[in-house]
Amino acid sequence: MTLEGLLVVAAALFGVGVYGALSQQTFVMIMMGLELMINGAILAAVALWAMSAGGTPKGQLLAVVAMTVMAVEAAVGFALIVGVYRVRKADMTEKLKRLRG
Amino acid sequence: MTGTPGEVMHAAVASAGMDMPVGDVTPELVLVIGAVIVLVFALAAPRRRQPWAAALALAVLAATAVATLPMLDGGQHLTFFDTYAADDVAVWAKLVIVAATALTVALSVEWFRTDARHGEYYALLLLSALGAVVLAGAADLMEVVLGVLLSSATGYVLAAYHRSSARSAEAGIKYYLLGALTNAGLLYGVVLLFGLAGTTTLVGLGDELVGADSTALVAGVGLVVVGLAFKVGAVPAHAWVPDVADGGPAPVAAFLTVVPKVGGLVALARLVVVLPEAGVGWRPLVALLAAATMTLGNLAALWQDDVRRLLGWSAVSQSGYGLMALVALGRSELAVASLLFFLLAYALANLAAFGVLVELRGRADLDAYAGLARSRPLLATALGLAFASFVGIPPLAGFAAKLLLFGAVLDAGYAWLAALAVVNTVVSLAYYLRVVAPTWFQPAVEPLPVLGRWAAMAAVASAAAVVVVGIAAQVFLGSFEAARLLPR
Amino acid sequence: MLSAAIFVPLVGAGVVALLPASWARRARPLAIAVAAVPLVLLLAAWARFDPDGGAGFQLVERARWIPTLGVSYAVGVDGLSLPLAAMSALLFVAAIAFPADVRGRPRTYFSLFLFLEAISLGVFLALDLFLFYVFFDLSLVGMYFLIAAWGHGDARRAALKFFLYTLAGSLAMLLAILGLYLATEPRTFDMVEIIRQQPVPAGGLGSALVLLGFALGFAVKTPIVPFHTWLPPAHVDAPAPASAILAGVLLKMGTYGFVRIVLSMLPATFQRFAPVVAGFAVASIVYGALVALAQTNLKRLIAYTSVNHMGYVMLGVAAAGSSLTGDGGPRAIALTGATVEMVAHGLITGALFLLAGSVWARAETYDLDAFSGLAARAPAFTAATVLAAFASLGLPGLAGFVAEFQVFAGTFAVYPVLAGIGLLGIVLTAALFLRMVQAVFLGPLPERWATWPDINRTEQAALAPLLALVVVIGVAPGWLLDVIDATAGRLVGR
Amino acid sequence: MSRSLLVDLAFYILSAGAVVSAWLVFRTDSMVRAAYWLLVSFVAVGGVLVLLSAEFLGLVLVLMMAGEMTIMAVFMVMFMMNPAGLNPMTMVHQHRAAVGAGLVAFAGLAGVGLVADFPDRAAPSDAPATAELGTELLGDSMLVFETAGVTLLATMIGAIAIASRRGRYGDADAGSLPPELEAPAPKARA
Amino acid sequence: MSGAATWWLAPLALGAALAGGVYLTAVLDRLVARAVAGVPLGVPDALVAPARGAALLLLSPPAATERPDAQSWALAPALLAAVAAAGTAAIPLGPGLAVADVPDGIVLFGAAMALVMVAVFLHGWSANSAMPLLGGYRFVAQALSYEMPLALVLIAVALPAQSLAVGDIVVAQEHIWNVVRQPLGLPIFLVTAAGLGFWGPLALPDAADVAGGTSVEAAGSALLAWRAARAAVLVAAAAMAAAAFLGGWLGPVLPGPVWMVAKTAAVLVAISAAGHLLARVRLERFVVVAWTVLIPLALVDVFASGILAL
Repeated sequence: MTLEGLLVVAAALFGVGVYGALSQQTFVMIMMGLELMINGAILAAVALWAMSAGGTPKGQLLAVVAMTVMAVEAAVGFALIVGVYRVRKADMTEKLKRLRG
Repeated sequence: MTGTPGEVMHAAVASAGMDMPVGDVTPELVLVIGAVIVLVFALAAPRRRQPWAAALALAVLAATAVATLPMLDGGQHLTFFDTYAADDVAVWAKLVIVAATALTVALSVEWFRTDARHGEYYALLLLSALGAVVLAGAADLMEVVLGVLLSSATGYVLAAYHRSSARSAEAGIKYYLLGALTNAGLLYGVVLLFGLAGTTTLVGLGDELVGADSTALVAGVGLVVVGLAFKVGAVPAHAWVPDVADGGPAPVAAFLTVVPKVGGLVALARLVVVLPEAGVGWRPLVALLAAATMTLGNLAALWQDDVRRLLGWSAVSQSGYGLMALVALGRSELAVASLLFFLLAYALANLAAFGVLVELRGRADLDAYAGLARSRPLLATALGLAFASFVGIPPLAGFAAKLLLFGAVLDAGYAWLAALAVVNTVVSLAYYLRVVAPTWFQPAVEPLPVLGRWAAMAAVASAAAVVVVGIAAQVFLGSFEAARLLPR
Repeated sequence: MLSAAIFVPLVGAGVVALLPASWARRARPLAIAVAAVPLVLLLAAWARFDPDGGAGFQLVERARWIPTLGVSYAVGVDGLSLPLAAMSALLFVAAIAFPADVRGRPRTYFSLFLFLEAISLGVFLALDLFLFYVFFDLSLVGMYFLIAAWGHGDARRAALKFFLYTLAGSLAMLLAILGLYLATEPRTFDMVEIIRQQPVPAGGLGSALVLLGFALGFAVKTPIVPFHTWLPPAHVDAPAPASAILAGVLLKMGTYGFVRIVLSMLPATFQRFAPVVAGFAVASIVYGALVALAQTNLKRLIAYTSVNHMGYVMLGVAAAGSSLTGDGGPRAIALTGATVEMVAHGLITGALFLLAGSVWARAETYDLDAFSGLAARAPAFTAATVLAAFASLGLPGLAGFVAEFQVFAGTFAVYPVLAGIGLLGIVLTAALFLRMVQAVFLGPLPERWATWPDINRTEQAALAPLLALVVVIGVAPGWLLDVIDATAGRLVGR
Repeated sequence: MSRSLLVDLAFYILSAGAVVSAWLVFRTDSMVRAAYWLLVSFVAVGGVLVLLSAEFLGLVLVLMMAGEMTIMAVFMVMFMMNPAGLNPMTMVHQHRAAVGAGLVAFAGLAGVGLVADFPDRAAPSDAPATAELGTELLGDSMLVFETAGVTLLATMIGAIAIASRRGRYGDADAGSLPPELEAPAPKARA
Repeated sequence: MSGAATWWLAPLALGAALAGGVYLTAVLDRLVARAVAGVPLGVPDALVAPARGAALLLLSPPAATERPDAQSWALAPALLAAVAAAGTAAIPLGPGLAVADVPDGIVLFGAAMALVMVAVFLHGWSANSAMPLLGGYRFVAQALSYEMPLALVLIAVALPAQSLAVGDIVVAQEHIWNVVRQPLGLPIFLVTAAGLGFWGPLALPDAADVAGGTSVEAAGSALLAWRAARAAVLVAAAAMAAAAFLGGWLGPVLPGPVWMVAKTAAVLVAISAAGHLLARVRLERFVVVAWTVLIPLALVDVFASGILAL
């Protein structure tokens, strides 16, 4: 288990997340991609904390902050989906074509 | 011991062993507590009393301003173990945010009158303003992330606040998707910087990043800059601005194009100055973003027939001008002053422009503005003043801002950026006049229906402030000149 | 006193704009009265002005404005600005008094004129670059609204073009001002101080860029070929009094800027590029005259003669700045000539455009082919037009001659070839004016103009002082030359 | 088998699991499975965190994501009108661009991980990580902690404001529209 | 944990303990049921009855639905058992006698219990049938409601110990048990434990009004596995209750592990009794009570113990 290996795994998670966030049409699936990106960030944070930053508690805290971001965005995302679903009866990005230009 | 009274006091407090300098975050505390009070009021008050929450919110903002003002001579220092800056830049940013939020509240009263959730809206508005305030003071990357998060999470909701409107919901979702994407990148960038420096405080970054690996540094800085560009509404994360301006509630659009920008630009400024220029060419990077932002915003605005989208794109291009100040940081004495003055001038002008839009009940149809100068001369004048300030016509506030910005980038050796800004300014005149000209030169028609007194007063007051601030620039510049941008 | 000349019309503009609707009919006399105040004040200033009195500016008034940036409110006059300011004030009174179709919005119309008067005087009187720029830029705004709201034809498009071009120029100038400003130590926008410091030494890219910025800004405003394309539509579509102001006052801001800023603050750099400027000036002279010759539209014709005349001014300025050492005599003469040309052109072209306004009011066309034989029908109109036209083509005994003679006399010593080519312009101008006079006033009177009314009392009263001055300057220019000469001499280092 | 070898083995298995299940999130036909593949990925990452002696963080990650992923699954099933969620649901747009962007992101960040020279300061293996985190939260980074708290509060207010249907005065949606362009009776004059 | 050679022993021991616990649960439940009903206990019969029932289920044919998600369906009971095992792993039977008495023991327990929700929803959903899915939904709502109080009371017991390790928490009760020190803790924990094991009043996901809920389509060995796994969750919860509130292995005369088993059994009896004595609650009511009563009470518990611990 090396730092390089950990960072490559983190990058892979982030990359898959990017793919998911950009390729999916369902909001919830897009959110999954976003969560995966943050998952990669958490892994990278802890890896750097353990292997590069000498175990300073700020590294752990950074991971906690990342989880906060994840939780907050999930909550707001779900709320927005509920809102959109209610007015639109739709949950596909393709149907969001009203605003453009 | 010598020093200003504020410094002495702070030193005394520090030596007294107080590790929780609560006094340094009084405005923030006032905002939090105020938001909760507004929320509780909203939950308890009967429906017809809901608009009173606006008055309550204004009181909270006034209290925040009162709490902020004494900090102007409070000795500029870092606080909370170097995670937060209590410097004049932060104080002024707070004042601008508070003023902009207060004007937004005034714009919102009549707009949301029929909404059953009238009260919670103001609580969210205060919390969103708090997010920008946190950004403006953040001296720690984690604080930056949380500031972005607080400001965004509330922003998404505000943009989608018309819960029965598909357009509003769509604006919120689009804002959210772009925000979540860039936030994830921001996080990863912060992680990389943390890995290099072993800390997240800006002080620590400034010390540790010298000689750090430049690959990781560039990647980290790039991701963080993109993350903050989202808040600022700058390329490459600008796409939400016209959507929110168009689909979101108009007062919210005014708010979201101003307040997060104030926080985001200050946060970005704070970050870039501690970066080692040898390791990462942040200056050309920011210059490039500024150039792309102002140009793209202008070109897109040029083709708009929809006033709301036009205002949105104009807000994008204005972000480009704001970024110019960052390019000059550390190279020109004018940089910090120009940033602050730009923020002030932009906030007022943008609120005036959106204020007129709100007062006209969010009317986006350009043709409907014909003859406005005769049917509603005050509104037409306010709109004209706001746009003239955007262009930088003297002696309005926008002119002094542009003068300072141009001076700063020239001073920093970025003459090409100044020249490009000039070209863009000329281009922008074309689309601003597309709106203003019909209001003056076409015959009057039936007066457009308006919203109400509060919105009209807010719009006119902002426009008047654009004039006053421009002429009385010294009042502000005298203080801006002495403002420090900690930790450098 | 000078401040009052700026602020009285400014306040007057606000008052007129906010007059109650029932007072709308009194807007015009009120505006004339207000507009006359600066004229009186400037005449008083003239009386107190001492042509040989010390170096620099007189009647200076100062106030702190933005000390942080080194910006102050400062006004004052010297032999260059005083005649221009006085001429502008006079022209404004005439333009405001001249009858015009206010399209039911008299209060806004007169308010804008008063606003523009304050701004224009501000440009000529300002002794602070910041203040100068503020007024310079605001002049665009005022003129934009005048053209767009009261113009005819495709007025809004013409106004937009005018605004865009001149704004681009003025922003380039802003950068140049900042370049100057950033080089000062301590930083200041004070013109007197900058002239003393000469902060940007010649040589190097920086000084060239600063010069380029100013040159662009002023060249668009003046305008010099090839930056003139905004001018014909703006003039043609503007209402006549606005055209008069545009040609008579606003164009002068460009040439005035060349002398006041470029020549005074960047003499060494200007000297490097003076031949280029002279080349452009000659191009303007010839091109303006040639194109004017081809016009069938009266107003467009006058507009192009403005390009031509501003070329004379620029030629004089270029000659004045062509050297830093040596005999200053010819260069001082050239500069004096250029200044007189500014004044004379203001009066003459102002009168011509006002007369064009009379034509429009009666015929709703500017087409030269539509007119003929008006001399018999309208003698006063004919006399005024012919006088102005002859003054414009440089007939001896009239103001234009004094100015052009001096310009060419001075320039021959420096750029003999260019001066020679420039003379060609005079010949062409003579030809085109003679042709115009012949076409409009001689020949048979067409049936449709059988009831052509001559210019009325008001029009005559507005035109009279302008034309009288044209004659006075032509016959006895001493009083004017005295004022200008000392300053011109100082500027070229004689 | 030595301990470090064991750790390495666990790391390889867990990280392969994390990445593969992450990929499967977007490759499965079933929404519930997608959500739970994502959970698997998180649990695997949690495992790696435990290997890195950040047990607390790893466990909290699992704790959080278990709830969140289930909610996601519920949402998916509810909003897709497909109760069992077993019908095929490949809904992908701009596939190539997305793959490209994902690859670029991966290559860039992995490149940074491989090429970049991060400081080489390993954490002391016997450090009381959780206690240190607690001390940090209530000490040096107190403000960060408190900001996070306020952010969560704001999120709750916002999410409820926008998502909950029933309000104090009946349907909360009522009147949540922008004002009509034509005012009923324009009284205020500007 | 003790060495490279014996690392495989730990899971084995855990499995054995859990299996014993599950069987014990079944036996106890039968006894409690009879006690509640007032009929003779019939201990010997109760001892073999679970085995008999299990054998019967094993022999009965498996059921099938139309297009189920077969893998998930098969996985769900295993997952439930696995998370129960993971939760139990953190709980020491005696001093140092735990599979993984890790420093973050109660977090491990909490994480494992959070995954219960995943297993149950998966079980309900994968059958591709309406009633199980309804059961799954119910459990999600139920679990989201008890999760917060559960976490809070566990934090409360960690405060006096200044540690998140379950062993340390037990040691900290040397002088006074947490059940006394934090009187609110155990009742709240028991409620959440019942919720965790969807037992008794909170057996909503598998309740009769949804025709058996998540397990309605299950039969035979699958049903047996599901029931056993659910019992394992109960065992884990009971063991945690014993360790966190009842002093764990602490007790006079008898060796520690015996005390631990006894206390766990006692908690199991209590939960089982509640199941037989109390009526099933309605989901909406439970949710409301959880959010408006349990969470505030749990918060009071945390604050009170925090102040006491200072």
